[in-house]
Amino acid sequence: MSLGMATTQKKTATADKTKGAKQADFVAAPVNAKLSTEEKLTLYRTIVGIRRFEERSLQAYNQGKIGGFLHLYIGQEAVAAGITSLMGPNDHIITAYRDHGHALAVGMSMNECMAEMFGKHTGCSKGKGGSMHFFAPDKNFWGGHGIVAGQTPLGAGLAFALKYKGLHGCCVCFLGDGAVNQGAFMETLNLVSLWDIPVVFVIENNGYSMGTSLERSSAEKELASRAEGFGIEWESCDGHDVFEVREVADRAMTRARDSHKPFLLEIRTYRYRGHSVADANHEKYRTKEEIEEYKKNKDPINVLKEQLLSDGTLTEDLAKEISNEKKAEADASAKFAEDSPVAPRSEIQTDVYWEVDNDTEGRLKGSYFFND
Amino acid sequence: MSLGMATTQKKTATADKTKGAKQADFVAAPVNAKLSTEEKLTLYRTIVGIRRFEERSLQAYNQGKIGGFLHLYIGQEAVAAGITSLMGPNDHIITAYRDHGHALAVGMSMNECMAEMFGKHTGCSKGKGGSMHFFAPDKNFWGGHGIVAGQTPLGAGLAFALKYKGLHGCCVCFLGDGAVNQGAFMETLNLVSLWDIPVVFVIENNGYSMGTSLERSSAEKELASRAEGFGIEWESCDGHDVFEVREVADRAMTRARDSHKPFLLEIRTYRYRGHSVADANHEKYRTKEEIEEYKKNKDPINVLKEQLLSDGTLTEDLAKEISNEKKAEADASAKFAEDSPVAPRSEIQTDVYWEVDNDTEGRLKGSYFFND
Amino acid sequence: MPRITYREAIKQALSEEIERDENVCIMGEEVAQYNGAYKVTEGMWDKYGDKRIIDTPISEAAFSGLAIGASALGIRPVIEMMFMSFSYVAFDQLFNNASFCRYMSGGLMNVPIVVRGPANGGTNVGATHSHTPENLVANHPGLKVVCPSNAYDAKGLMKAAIRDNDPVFVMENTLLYGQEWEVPEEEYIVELGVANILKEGTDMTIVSHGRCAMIALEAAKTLEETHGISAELIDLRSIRPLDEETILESVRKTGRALLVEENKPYCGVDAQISHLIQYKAFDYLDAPIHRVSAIDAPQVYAKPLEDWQIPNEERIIERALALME
Amino acid sequence: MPRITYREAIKQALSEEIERDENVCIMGEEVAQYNGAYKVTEGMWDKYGDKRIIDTPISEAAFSGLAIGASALGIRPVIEMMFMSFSYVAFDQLFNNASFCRYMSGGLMNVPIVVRGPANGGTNVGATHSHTPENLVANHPGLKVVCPSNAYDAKGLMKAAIRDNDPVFVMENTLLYGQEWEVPEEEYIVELGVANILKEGTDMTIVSHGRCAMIALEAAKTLEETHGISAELIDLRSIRPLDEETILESVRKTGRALLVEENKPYCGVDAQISHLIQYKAFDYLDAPIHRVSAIDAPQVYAKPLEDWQIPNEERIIERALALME
Ligand SMILES: Cc1ncc(C[n+]2csc(CCOP(=O)(O)OP(=O)(O)O)c2C)c(N)n1
Ligand SMILES: Cc1ncc(C[n+]2csc(CCOP(=O)(O)OP(=O)(O)O)c2C)c(N)n1
Ligand SMILES: [Mg+2]
Ligand SMILES: [Mg+2]
Repeated sequence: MSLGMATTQKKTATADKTKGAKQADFVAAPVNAKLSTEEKLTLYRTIVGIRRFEERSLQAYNQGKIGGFLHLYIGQEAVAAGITSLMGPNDHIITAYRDHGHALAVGMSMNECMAEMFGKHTGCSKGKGGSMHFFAPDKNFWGGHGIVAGQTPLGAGLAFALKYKGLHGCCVCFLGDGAVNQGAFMETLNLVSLWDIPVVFVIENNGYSMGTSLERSSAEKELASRAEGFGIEWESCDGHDVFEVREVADRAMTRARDSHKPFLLEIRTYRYRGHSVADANHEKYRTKEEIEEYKKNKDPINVLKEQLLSDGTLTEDLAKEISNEKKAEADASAKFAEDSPVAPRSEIQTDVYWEVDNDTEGRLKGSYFFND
Repeated sequence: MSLGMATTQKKTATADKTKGAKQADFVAAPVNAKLSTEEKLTLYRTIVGIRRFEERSLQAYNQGKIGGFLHLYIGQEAVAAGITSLMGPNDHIITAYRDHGHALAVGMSMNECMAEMFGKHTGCSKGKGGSMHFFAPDKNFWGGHGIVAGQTPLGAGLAFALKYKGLHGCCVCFLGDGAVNQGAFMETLNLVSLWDIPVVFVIENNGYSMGTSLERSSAEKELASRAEGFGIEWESCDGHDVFEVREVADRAMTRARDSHKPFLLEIRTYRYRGHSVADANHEKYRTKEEIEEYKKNKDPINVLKEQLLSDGTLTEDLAKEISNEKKAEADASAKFAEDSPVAPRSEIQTDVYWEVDNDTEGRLKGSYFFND
Repeated sequence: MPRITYREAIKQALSEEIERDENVCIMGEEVAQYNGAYKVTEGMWDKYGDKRIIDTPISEAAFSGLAIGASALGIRPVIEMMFMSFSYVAFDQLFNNASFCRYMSGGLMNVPIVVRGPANGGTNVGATHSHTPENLVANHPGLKVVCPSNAYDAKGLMKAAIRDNDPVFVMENTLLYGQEWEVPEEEYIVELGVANILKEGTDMTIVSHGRCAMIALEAAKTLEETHGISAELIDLRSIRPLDEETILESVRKTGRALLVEENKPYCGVDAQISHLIQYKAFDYLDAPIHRVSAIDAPQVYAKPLEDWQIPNEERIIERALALME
Repeated sequence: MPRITYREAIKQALSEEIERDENVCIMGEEVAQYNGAYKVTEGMWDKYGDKRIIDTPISEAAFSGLAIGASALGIRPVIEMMFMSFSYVAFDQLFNNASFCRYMSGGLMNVPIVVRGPANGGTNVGATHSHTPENLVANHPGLKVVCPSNAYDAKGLMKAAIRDNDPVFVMENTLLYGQEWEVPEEEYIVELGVANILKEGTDMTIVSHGRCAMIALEAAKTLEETHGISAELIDLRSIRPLDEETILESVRKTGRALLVEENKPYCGVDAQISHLIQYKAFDYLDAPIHRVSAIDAPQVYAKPLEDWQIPNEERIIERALALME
């Protein structure tokens, strides 16, 4: 449980399961060693930004400004930040409903994200999707999906398209530890292996699916090892240190791009909050101590901060400044969202059909809607 | 490929994969050694009976007496015969659409089965289910299911009920090699392992799902090894020799009954005919030689006949007599089916709701059907 | 009579049936240790234990199918879909196996399961979590479906559903869970297939089901008080079986029908009710049958828009007035 | 004009579109090396190769979802469901993801896929293989669905579907695959949302779709010749979008409507058409709208019973006569 030791499991199941790599090894790995000071600070900004944004959204939710569900990513930020930082122009990502981190990490603005949660017309999805459905295809981000594991065949499809078009890229598809037990995901594992599809599935294993611990949902605890039954390479690692995430994910993504081979990556992480804000009793199915242990020793912000302080990238002052900046940005986004209009009622029936929205001549015959 | 050597793969994946057991070992195994002459002859009668029945049904199909699909089991008979012969009073089975063998093996009459295919009121399902949907709950046989892998959660449910009721039994659920790639089956594997459900899944691996060879449908060829990702014991064996089937299945079923643990058994077998009778070009996706090799060296009837001749259970005369008997029984069933009436039109709307059929007082309010 | 919530009424039904019949068990995601995502099963795991109250992994197809198989051997599983919307990932199990096993076996197998869970919009959770699939269920002969609009019906219909020997879907509503109604302490059953006249009237017949019936009730009161229109309000309660007679009798009296539901309009339940009325009460109709359904688009997230998308009092009254013209 | 089969017409459409647009590809079980379970794609794998004609494992959810994801990046996959009935195991992918991704992204994503395959009964294959889910598709805004009744429409609608930027279901029919119709050699498109008047008439309007339209055509001829009843027959072709005007215009002329379809009645497509007609042409109706649907039960296996269960000429004529009374 201490920060000094992380264990990285590899496919070779017979290999020494406790073989660990020092955290320092990850920092020194080529993919991390080559990072400029500015790039490292960007990683830090991303992680802090997600945290401040979500704290602000929680406040808005509690004030009744945000409705529906609010699934916070707090505690898991290093995963999205690390992986998106590896994305090249032809790399795409897709995730589940716990999507704020991924959205901000690919560069979506706090304004459009906050406004979406407020259900405003200025939201990234015009207020039609809400917290679970952030989208930014221009940033190669394909959502935000509410049905557990429903996004996994789509992720395979994005990767299929890259290969079909001869592009050198991959798709990273995120899912939770509970999602591995949906049939659609398991079917997809076989398909991408059989067809050599350049998709990297990342199981963000935060130990719980709602109130159900991993032990109570999956018969075999090393989730990524299921990959073997489908002839897929896999690896598992910790997700508290963004450098560890980058080091491991870089290999998976590079392999996918270069050989079109899928990869199953399990990243152990932790969410501090309940499953959603409605999950108020999350200290019932796990201990306060467990949560505190993670906050104290494995917090993605603290872990990265320590490292950047020690290598001189960051100073306490700069850290404070970044935090304040991000807090201000989050506050501003809430104001932006608050001040934005809800879409007019007529917008309920737009964005249903492409052909209708684009008013295509010659193809728009007949009735499309049936309220009378 | 020779009959003298069969390879039985076990869960211990690191163990010698080529470790073989002599065919003689299976005959000598306690579960087989204890068989009386009469019991051995019953096995033979079952296998021959299935063959003669299906040959007769094929004739009827070609005469246009049987409609829809006809999926013949010819070549696979030792699997159903071997496993059903192990069933105790609390053991249940369920299978897919290739169900004639299992139906006859549990003791359903040729008459009710043939009549079902003819769509007659005297059929086991009154002509409502057809070839894919034979049922005999009184013989612990729960169908006959047309959607690939759709029966697999049901099989788990039958086993769940046994455990719930404290009965010492298990459910054997059959599926094909193509069915393993349906999500419902893979979800079920996790569920039965997590919950300790006494179900034995038997993959009847005949090498093809319609025209698609195993190599083109599953990324990992040793299908049963997927069990490991779910913490389930598995084993694979050949299915041409009924004694081999019995020896291996007995261990799986005993373990399921005694410990409630699920088991995944892959039995390599072969169908001589096309996927269904409509699959006339089945020599396009596999070679004539491949088919001939199986017919010559691995035919379940021949394999058993050799063994029973050599141990004195059978004589050539008796073999001939059994074959003639079964042929006569099959012919008679076709005549029975032919002579039977189709159900009256009013029967279209029976067997839809239990409460309607049983005309339950106090519960039958409102309209149940909506044709006017 | 004590007033209890819709949630509590369902819990009472489940608990009473669990105590009555040892074959009744409940399974679903988070139903046991977590007490249910919507707390419908709160306290039941503590009381009845692992055997009767069973947490499942997120594998709706597997546990739905498992329930069907178990029911063939006499177990009577009540499965909770955390949202009825999630039946989409178990569609084949529920809409082929649960509905047709009896038929395809010529009546040899039957499937006494209950599938329950919330099926409603109005809670800002977006298109994939706001399905109201009672129309899809009703389309499949072999299945039954009820939509209780209040605590009394919820308890009575749930008990009927559990005792029924066919597969029954019970469509609940998250917006009703916390609302209270009078529910007797004595045991009772609400039979399937019997509609409830929530309000008598003479000028028009409003047919509705689920939470919409409660909204229609408010609208009917306003129509009476503000517009002097006397609407008779029928709460279907049961969609299949369907109490055709109560609907037809009312329309024969009033000559006008307004159908209100949360379904999307194209092939919603009310499309069928509309056909039924015009077919069997054609000569009694003084005006075309009007419908108020969800505005025809995927469910929108933004609350003010969703509140307009699903039927509300304003939209009902607007249509009712148009119907009287 | 050459006469070609319905099967050949579809193959021509697929081949022409594959040649026109390099992003069009076909995937499904047995579509490539096996030439298609119903031989619709016969010879295409030989001609277009592995990249364009793709065999899949029996994983409908996975390959449907994969097609959706690929379409977001500009691929235009045509997925074959060997039977449209098998959409039940891919229901979430098709009825949540294909239908709602555009909406939930506020229009940022669109899903130009085609889902095609046979959706019909009448072939003795039992309840699970005989679904006609055009009503389920039409119920979901975001989806489109067409049901070609003949080779000409099959080709023209398929081409329109592939070029359409929304998800379109094309419901084919195994009983039509071998039948021939005249199909021009020149390229043409049949637009979605345009119904086809198969026969003009004055006494009643028959509305139908898919193979039922062809059966209704025979029935309409018999009605004219034997009973002196002049029926106008409308083949909807497209279920959503729907050509309401053609239906309404006809009913305004004839005053009577008979709806014929293979759907099960409760919330079948014709429930919606019935509502539409009575709502928008109420004053023109001289009699209640009648329906002929599949007899309301799971699809039966026995051929003589199934032939009676799905609409046939006899049942149509019987109802038509009742409608004229
Ligand atoms: C098919 C389906 N079933 C159930 C749900 C309800 N649900 C939403 S999230 C969730 C838990 C998922 O846990 P996990 O995959 O571990 O992801 P995490 O929430 O931990 O990020 C459940 C059960 C759903 N959205 N979709
Ligand atoms: C969900 C579903 N998809 C497709 C089919 C069509 N189909 C019927 S059998 C079959 C092949 C199954 O092969 P396998 O599981 O190996 O069983 P076998 O026929 O060899 O016994 C296919 C594709 C179906 N019935 N259900
Ligand atoms: Mg989790
Ligand atoms: Mg096979």
